[in-house]
Order: sequence, then structure tokens, then C-alpha cells
Amino acid sequence: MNVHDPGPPGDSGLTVRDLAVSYGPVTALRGISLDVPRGSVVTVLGGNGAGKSTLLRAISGTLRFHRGGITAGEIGFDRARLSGAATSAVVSHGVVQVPEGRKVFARMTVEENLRAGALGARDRRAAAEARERVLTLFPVLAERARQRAGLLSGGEQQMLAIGRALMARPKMLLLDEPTLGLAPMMAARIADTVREINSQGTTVLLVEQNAAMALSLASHAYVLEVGEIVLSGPAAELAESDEVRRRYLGIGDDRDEALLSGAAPARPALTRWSA
Amino acid sequence: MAISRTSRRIAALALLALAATACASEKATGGGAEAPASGDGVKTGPGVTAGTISIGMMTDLTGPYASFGKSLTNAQQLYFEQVNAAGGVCGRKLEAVVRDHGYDVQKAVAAYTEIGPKVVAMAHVVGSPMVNAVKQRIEADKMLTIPQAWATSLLGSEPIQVTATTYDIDMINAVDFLAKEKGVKSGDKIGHLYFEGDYGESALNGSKFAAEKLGLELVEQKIKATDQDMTAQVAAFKKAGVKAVLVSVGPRQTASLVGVSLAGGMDIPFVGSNSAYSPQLLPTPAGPALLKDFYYMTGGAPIGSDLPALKKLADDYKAKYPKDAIDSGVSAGYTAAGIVVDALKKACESKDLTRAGVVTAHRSQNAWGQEYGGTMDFTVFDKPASLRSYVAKPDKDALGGAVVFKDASESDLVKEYQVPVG
Amino acid sequence: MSRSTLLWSIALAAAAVVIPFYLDASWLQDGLFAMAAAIGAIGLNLLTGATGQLSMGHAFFLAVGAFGYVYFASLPEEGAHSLGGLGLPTPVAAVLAVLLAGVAGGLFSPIAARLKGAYLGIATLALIFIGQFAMSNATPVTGGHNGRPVPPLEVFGFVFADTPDAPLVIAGVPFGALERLWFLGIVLLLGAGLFARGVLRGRPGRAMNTIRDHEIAAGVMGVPVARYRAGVFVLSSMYGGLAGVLIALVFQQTVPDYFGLLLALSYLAMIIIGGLGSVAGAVIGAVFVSMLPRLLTRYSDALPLIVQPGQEGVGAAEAAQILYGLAVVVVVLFLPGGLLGLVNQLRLRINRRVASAPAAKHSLTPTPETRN
Amino acid sequence: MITFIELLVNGISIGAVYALIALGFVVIFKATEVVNFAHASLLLVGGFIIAKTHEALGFWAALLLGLAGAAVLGALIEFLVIRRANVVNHSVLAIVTIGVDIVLTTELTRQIGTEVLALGDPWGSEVLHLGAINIPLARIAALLAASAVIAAFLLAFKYTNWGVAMRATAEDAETAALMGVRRGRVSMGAWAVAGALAALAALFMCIFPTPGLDRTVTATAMKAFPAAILGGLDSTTGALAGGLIIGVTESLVGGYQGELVFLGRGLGDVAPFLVMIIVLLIRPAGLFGTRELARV
Repeated sequence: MNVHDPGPPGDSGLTVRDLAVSYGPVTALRGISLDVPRGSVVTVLGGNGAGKSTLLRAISGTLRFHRGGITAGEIGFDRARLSGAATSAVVSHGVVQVPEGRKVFARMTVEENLRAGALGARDRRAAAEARERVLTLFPVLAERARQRAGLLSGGEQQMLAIGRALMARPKMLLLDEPTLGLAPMMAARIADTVREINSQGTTVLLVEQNAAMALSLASHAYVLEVGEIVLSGPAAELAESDEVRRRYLGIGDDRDEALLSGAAPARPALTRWSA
Repeated sequence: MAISRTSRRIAALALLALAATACASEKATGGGAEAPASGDGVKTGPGVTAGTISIGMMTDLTGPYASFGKSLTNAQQLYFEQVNAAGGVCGRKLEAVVRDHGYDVQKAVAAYTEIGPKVVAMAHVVGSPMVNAVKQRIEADKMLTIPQAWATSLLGSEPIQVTATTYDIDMINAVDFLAKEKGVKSGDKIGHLYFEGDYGESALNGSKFAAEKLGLELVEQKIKATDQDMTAQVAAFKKAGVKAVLVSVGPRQTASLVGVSLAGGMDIPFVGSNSAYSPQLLPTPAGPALLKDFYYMTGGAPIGSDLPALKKLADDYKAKYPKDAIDSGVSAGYTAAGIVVDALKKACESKDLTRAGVVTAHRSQNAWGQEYGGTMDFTVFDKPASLRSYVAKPDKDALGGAVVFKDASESDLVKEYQVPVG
Repeated sequence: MSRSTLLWSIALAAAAVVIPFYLDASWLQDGLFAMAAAIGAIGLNLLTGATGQLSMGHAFFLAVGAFGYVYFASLPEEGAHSLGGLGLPTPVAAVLAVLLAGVAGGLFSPIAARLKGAYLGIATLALIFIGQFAMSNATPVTGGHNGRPVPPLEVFGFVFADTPDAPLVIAGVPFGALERLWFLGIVLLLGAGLFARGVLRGRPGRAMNTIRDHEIAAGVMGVPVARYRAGVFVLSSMYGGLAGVLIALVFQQTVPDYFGLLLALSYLAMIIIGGLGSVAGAVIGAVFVSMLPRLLTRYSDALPLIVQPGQEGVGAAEAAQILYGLAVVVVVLFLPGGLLGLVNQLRLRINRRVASAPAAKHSLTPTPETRN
Repeated sequence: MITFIELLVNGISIGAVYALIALGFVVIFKATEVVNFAHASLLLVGGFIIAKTHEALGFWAALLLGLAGAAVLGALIEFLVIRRANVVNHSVLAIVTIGVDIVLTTELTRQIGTEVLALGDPWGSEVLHLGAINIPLARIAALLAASAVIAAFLLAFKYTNWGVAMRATAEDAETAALMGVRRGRVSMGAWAVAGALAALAALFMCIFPTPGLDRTVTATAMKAFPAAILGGLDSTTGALAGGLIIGVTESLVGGYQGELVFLGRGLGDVAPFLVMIIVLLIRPAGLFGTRELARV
């Protein structure tokens, strides 16, 4: 149970060093350092409001959609510097995020959603290959190609969101609570898919509240609380830790607590106001 | 309490400031009082000094009537220059004070407040809404004012002089012209396309009166200045089967109306008010249609007529403003300047150049303007100064884009007509 | 109230009192237009600036106020156009006109409550066009296209008009309509400004800002959003109505054409240029927008690049238009707080310099930059 | 009946031109959530370029230049103003476009001066006679050109990468950015397209039945506002429907003014706004608009 002590930033995978993020006067993250080595699955655990989504926004360059910004620290991927880069630049470096809440383009068809996923990529042949790969991974998307994405079931929407991200042929996938609100069966399927995507060579950073699932997938895990990393270590070790068991694997899920204390902002409804 | 202390201090300070300085104020003269007779024994008032006479112009240089306003302003400045070259009036030089109101009522009110106290008369004010907005003050100031609008609402005020005919008189003469020369007869329908507002409504009064007298049925179509495409109106006229159309709108709408009618096979005569035509339309696609069977009524002679005074004006104007087109504004402005200057000259004869003196002198003339092709009677102000209208016809080669088609005349109908005032 | 604010207020008040004794009528008229504009702009700022509801139809409520006053105060008149009127005492007419504007706002508020953002903006735009149509057709009330004369206000026998028969002379200066109205304008503006400031600084103001920034959150926090939105709309309309009454009194003739789209847009420009969401911002913006064209016209001969009427080139009216359009753009791009923000910054800087001059040591102490 | 058909055809062709302008509003709104009040100046600049160059270049080249000029101006407004305005409230952006419009319109009308400029179109004042029904050729050209452009636009919107990027951005800008969509490019493209559409509309607004381009043309841009709103600001179909509804309403109300006199004269101008208010009362986001988007 050591406090995280990352090595020097390498040229492989994602490195975050001493990152601090604030939304106007409110500081949301401070002193965050973490590594996602190439080819691995790393998970970040934390309750609502812990700053998980903020971390992903900082990596993918979407903080400014929420009037936030990086105030200190560095984010690097392979040799590129991601902190300060535009979202489209992050995508072209091969880091692609699957947004939380399965934000599919509800008014567009499944086919068009997949097409939108390939917008960042220039290579047409590659896009066709990516499409093949996605449809092999999620055959249901081929069946529903002409349906409006908004009409898909929750699990299907999550598959579409992942498939859409894969259309950009990412080197690294950022997953924001992919099993949120899904039935256990569907959550298990998504987990299998993530495993498979990783086995095909894509690095994965998984942000989750569902610690059991996340720890089963990841090799390394970090625990985020109120904007700071409080625990980190190999996933298996963390899964054994009392504190993690109590807080993230036990009963009395603190998600309810968070809701009761009023800390949960009405996120989906407010995004348009702040955009 | 900070507030009450503040207010006490403010009051004290204000009183102090007042006491100390009010007496030094320029305004503390009693302002606007008539000055005693100057050295030459002429009584003077606002706008007149020992060496200059200031005359105001409230014009439109940036609004919808910008081209008209520019011609008016140019022509009047030309007139003043000529008078000054010939020695001025009453030993004084004429000086124009021009303000652009852009056809905005508030700007016109502001402009009047600004230049009103500094001038002896207004050589032109564009737009009847603008004149109406300051009418009470014109009357209080006894400021001789020549509106460049011919609505009947401008009649009935001693200092305001509408030149020649009003729109309704023109339209009555127009209906008479249609009946006598274009074969319109009792039982026929005629159309009248008009703008909302004073201009259109004055004109409509005339056409209604004449139509009733001659047993014609009037088909009315009211539009706004922002309407551009007259297709719908033409369709309505066509459906009604009109034999002729009266036009009291702007030049653009006239062009659209006449163009669409002719193109759609409605080959009938059109007669417009003086504000319905502009020579700038002739080069546009509507040009040929306007040349075919369109006429317009005007109380003052068009500048393309044979009158020597107008011919000279055209030459002088061209020499001074070689780049500017000549349109009806040139003769209208020049004539209006003439009215004001003649009033000043008459006032000088009676040694009274106050505003009231100028108005009195002006109202003593009963046959003004022979050389501009129409005699105007200024002694009454609840009637138009003239009841005679010219029928003018567009002409590509003529100066100002129009020639006289029929000389000024007064129809029998007009004699029975009671002009509504105010 | 801080010391500098106090000094400023005293200077302003003294200037306001002394001005009519020095400047001629046309300056006073411009000043009065600016005051009326300021009252209207304060109202619009409550609605658009503080509550975030875009209104492009403010000119309509000015028209309701202006014509309401004229109709309530005038006696019926027979003539070519017969005009109606109630002949009420003029102060009563003025109050009723303001209330009428509020009622008009209230009638529109069901629409206002349902629509948001751009939709509301353009729906209120319809008010302008429909209002113009109604005004030019309702001749007995409005006098049609030409409008109708405005009866001067008379309070306890004191008439706000030129009275050539019984001139009022104070300290040797003749007091005509504009000099008298000047003080009325100041009182109205002060009252309107203080009331609005009270609203903005109190609970309602906070609720309005929450509605603007996070409407749903406001609802969750228990702010009665719909009621507030409707209420602010009505209040803002009444401000418009009051501005309309004052403009009518200054004009002495109300004309429908005046209350058109350009006027409505100029009010939006005022609150943007001055500073959104505050009373002082609205006043500064109103003064800027209404005085700019007059200043340029007046001094066109002394200004380079601006030509005299009738010459080729950029005339004063056009220059004013371009400048005020540019001001809107520049303010939004570079001065997020509007001119008010700029003024505050300058004041802060001056104060700091004054404060730091005797005791330079303390200049390192951080000064709060984000003051309202 | 003949009158009715003439009015209807006329209304549809004017409506198609309004639809061009309304589409411009919609495209800009979708990409940047801005209601563009500077549209009138885009219209004016397009018409002005065509009018000033057709004699030297010939009509078709002048038309292309006009379309390009208005597109460039649109892109410039986006690049120099909209992109740089860091505001939260989109109403403020709308007001900024008013500022832009005032500047551009003032300068352009000053340039146009007091002239009525012809646009040199090949249709002149010719009229197509179909039995008893007469329709100006220019109106038919307007209808055909507008239909073709609108159809091309809708296809591009549906099937090209640009269209997919536009729609994705409109639906969820943040998620679209996560797909690598460059928002700046999308919105600049939208403004350029809107400019070109406006220039085309300007052409048909300023040729026969109306005498030419002058300073009053900007007023017609106002009529496209109700068209865009009543269709739904974020709906291309809505712009089309809205344009046609406004055009036909205006034409019929104008043509049957005599019969509608009890409603007051001069109704044609207000009718679009009345129709709009009624539609908004029933459907606050317009006929085809999305409800959530009305919350912006």
C-alpha cells in the first residue's frame, strides 16, 4: 500500500505529472501523477465528484467546454505533449475518449455515428478497415446501421460509443464509466470487449465507479478522492486492500451518499448551458 | 447616515455653484429676445446678424430619400451662392446650416432644437413626419419653413409653406387626365397603389373624391416603403380588372408595379404622384415599361421643360456639380430657396428681418414663381398654393429624365374639392 | 459608500444641477434623450443582462408608454382624423402609461415564459413589426403615421413646457420646457436606477443571475423560475414604458416610426457597450450610444475624415453608426465588462496609485480586481 | 382562380428565396449556436459585388464572384469576431452580430449611395405565359436555382464528411470534438456557406419584379427570421418549410388585401410575424426544431 511514486516520464504510453485543474476559482484536481504504460489497462477509481471525468477532460483537451483549464503540470503521450493541445490534435496523436453517459449522436443513424468517429482520420482505406473491425467486434451495429442511434438500448449505445471511438484507430482509449447504468450481463459483455480491444494492442485508461469490474480488467489502479490520488498500486493488491473493499467493493455504495449530500450536479442537463 | 450627509453636501455644493456662476452664464441673457434694430435700421432676430443671414436645411442624406435630399441641398446652396455673388440680401450674405436627419424623426427633432435658434427660416425640410414632429415649434418660432412633402396635413399653418399642389390635388387632376385622354369612363375600375402614411393617404383622399365624382370604382392597395416586389399587388389589380392605376409610392415600387404589369400583359396607363418617379430607374430593367404608358403629376414644372429659368438652372447646376445627376430635387430645391430669399428681400424692404417679419412678407405675395412655370398664391395657408398640375412623362434623353406631356392645368373637379386641412 | 464614490456622486450631482444654467436647449435635449435611453436600458439590462432573456422588442414597450401617456392625457379631438383621449390629469396619465406598458409585458409573458434564447429574441422582434402595424392602423389612439402632439406634464400647477406668457426665470436663465424636464429626467433616472440597483443587489437579483447562468440549477434550488421570468419581463416593460413617457414629453410629438427596429437594436447595443447586468453599465451605454452621433454631427467640421453634409465621403451620421457598431464588437471581444468594467479598472488603478504614493511599501498588497 | 395560382407560384418562388436565407441562419445556428443578425450585410455584399462587376466580367462570372465574396466575408466574420468572442451567453454573440451588421451595412449603403444598381441577369423582364397564367422568368429561375441549391445543400449535409461533422457538432459539440472534429473549421465553413446562400438570395431579391439593388434590400433579410424560427432554428427542413410558408403567406395576404381589409391595411408585412408567433405558441421550438435546443 505505497503512496504512488511514478518514475521519470518515459516515451511510451501516457504520463501525467503533477497535474492541477481548476474550473474558474474552484480547483478540481491537484498534484495528479500517473502512468499508463503502452499496451496496458490502467484504471482510476473514485466516487462521484472525485475528479475522474475532469482527469479525462484534461487528457483529451475538452476542459474548455466546461470553462476549466490546466493550471499546472504536464501530460504526455509517447513523445507528444498533450497538455495544452487542441482536442483534434489529441485525437490525431491516437488518444481517443469514449465519453461518459454514452453520448452517441442520437439524431444520427448508427452508420453516421461510426462515420463521425472516423472524421479525425484522413486515410480512407484505414477507415474502411476500422469499420470492418468495429462491425466484427459489435455485429449488432451492422444490423442496426440505418436506425437512429437514439433508439438503441443502453448497452447498444455503449457499444456504438466504443465502436465510434475505434473508428479513429486509436493507440489509446480513454473510457469514462462504460458500465454505468447497464445491467450486470451487459456490463460483463462490455468488460469482455474492453479486454479484447486491449489484446489487439490498444492501451486503455478506464475510469470507473464499478471497482470490481475495473480491478478485474486492469493491471494497475489509482484511487482518486476529492481531486487527489490517495492510493495506487497493482490492481490485484488494491483489490485485497481493506479500504478499497470497504469503500468501493462493499455494500452501502457511496454513490447514494454522494447524491444525498447534494454533491451531484445535474450533469446531463447542464452541459448545453456551459458549452 | 452617509446618505443624508451626502445629499446635504450635494445640495450645499449645488447652491454654491448656482450662486457663484449662474450670472456668468451666456444663457442668462433671457435668450431668443429680439435684438433692437441694427445700424441699417432693419429689425433683426435669430439667424440674422449685421453681416449674415443663416438659413436652415433639414435634409436626408443617409436615409431612403438620400438622392432627393442631396439634390435639394446642392440646388439650394447653388441658389444662395448666386444670390451672394449678386450682393446678398439686405447687405448680408446668406449662409446655409445643413443637418442630415436620415429620415429619422428623433434626429430631426434634435436637429431642429440645435439649429432652430440659429436660423431665420428653413429652406427645406425633407419628410412630412419630420415636419409634423416639429410643427408646434415651427409655429411658436414663426419660422418660415418649406417642407419637401406635399401632404395636406402640412396645410393650415402660417409659417409652413407647401409649394404648389398637394398630393390630393395632383391625384384629382390625374383622374381627370385619365378620363379625358385615356378613355376611363363612368363604371370603370381604377387602381390606386399607395404608401401608408401621410403621402399615400393624402393622395388617396384625392383619388377617392375624383373617383366618386366620375362614378369610378377605386381599388386600393396599401403598401409599406419596405415592400419591394409588387407582383401580388399587380395580381390583385388584374383580378379586379382595373383600367388604369394611380401610383403614390416610391420610385422602386413604381418600377416594380409598372414592370410586372406590362410583363404580365396588363397594358394600361399609370399615373404617379411627383414622388413616385426618379430618373435613376430608366437604366434598370423596368426602364422600357416606364417609358411606355407611365405619367406623373407635378405642381412644379419638371426640369426638362422649356422654361428658360429652368434651363439656366440646369446649366449652372451641371457646372457646379458635374458628377451629380439632375432630378426633380434640383428644381424643387431651387424653387424653395427662391421662395425663402424673396420673402427675405420683401422683409428687408419693410425693414423687418425678424422671423415674424419674414413670414408676414412671405404671406403678402399672391402670384409667385411665373418663371418656374406655376403661379403660387401665398396669401392663404389653409389651401394649396396652386391647383394646377403638370402631366410629365419619362424620357430617356430629357434632362432630369422627364418632359412635359401636358401643360399645367386645373381640372373642373378640383374646383369642387374641399381640401382637408391638418 | 466609499470616499471616492462619495466624491464622484457629489461631482455628478453638482454637474447635473448646473448644466441647465449653461448649456443651450439642444444639449439639454440630447441629455434628456440620453436619460430616457438610460431608463429604458436599465430595464433591458434587468431582463437581458441580469436574467439572460434576449429581448429585441424593447422599443415596443417604449411605444406603449409614449402613446399610452398621450392617449390618457389628451382630450378627444375632432378633425380630419378624429383622435380619442381620456383627458386625465397628466401625472395620472403618466403612471397609467407605465402600468399599461407593464400590462403589455404581462400579456406577452406567456410567450416569453415558453421561449428561450434566440427564439425569445426573434419572437420579441415580432412585437416591433406587429406594434408598427398596430400603431399605424390605430389612428384614433396614435394619430396614425404622423403621430400626435404630447400634452405637457403638469404637476400641482407646475407645467413642464415653454410658457411664453408666464416665463420662469431662475438666476437670470429662462427656464423653458427642456430646462424643466431636465430636472424631472434626473429625478426619474435616479429613482429608476436606485430601484433597479435594489432589485439587483437583493435576493431577486441573485435569483435572476442564477436563472441566467443555470436555469435548471435555479429550479432545483427552489427559485420559482417561471414566475421570476415573467416578473422581470413585466418590470422591464414598465421601465420601457417610463422611458417612452419621458421621450414623448421631450419630443412633444410621438411618431410610430420612431419606435422601430433601429431603436430596439440600439438599446441592446447600449447594455452591451455599457456593461451587462448592472445599472451603471446601462447608464454609461445609453449615454455613449445616444450622444455619439450628436457629438460627431456637431463637431464634424473639426474632425478629420468626416465630411460636411452633401460632400463625398463618410458623413457624421455614418461615422456614428460605424463607431457604435464597432464599439459593440470591440467591447465584446476585448472588454468583457463593457465600458463600466473599463471605468472600474481605471478607477482602481488611479486609487491604487493614489494610495501607493505615500506608502509605496504597501503596494504589494493584492487589490481585489473583481469588484462590481 | 388564375389570380390564386399566380399568387401561389409567386409566393412559392419568393418562399424559395427566403428559404435560402433561412438555411443560412440555420447552418450558422447549428454550427455556432449564434443567431446571425449580420445576415443582411452578407446579402448586401453579395448583391453589391454582382452589381459592380457584371459589366466587366459578364453575369455568370460576376455571380460566382458575388457568391465567393459573400462566403469569404462570412468566414471572416466567424474568424475575426465570433471565434474570438469568449462569452458564455449566446445572446451576447447575437448582439455582436448586430454590431457587425451595423458597421458593414452602413459602409455598403454608403458605397451604393443613391443609385439603383442593376445586376445584369439574363432573364430581364420576360414573362412565361402558361395559358392565362403569367409568371416572370426571373421568378422561375429563382425557384429552380433555389430548389437546386437547397437540394444540393441537403444532400451534402446528409452525405459528406462536412455534413456529418456539422450535424455532430450541432448535436453535441464536445463529443464531436472528441471525434477529432475541428470546431473552428466546421463553424467557419458554416459561415461561408451561409454567405454564399445569402448572395444567391440577394441576386433573386434584386432582379425583376424589383428594379435593382439599393440600400433597402437589407429589409428583406428580416423576413427570413420568422421563416427560420417558425421552421425551427436548428432544422434544415424547417428552414425550407418556413421559407415557403412565409413566402406564400406574404403573397396571398398582399394579393387578397382588398378582401382582408377588415384586418387593417399593410398586413402583408406583418403576416410572417403573426404566423410565427402563432406557431411558437403551439410549438415553442418551431415546427421541426428540437426542443432541447431551444434552451440555449
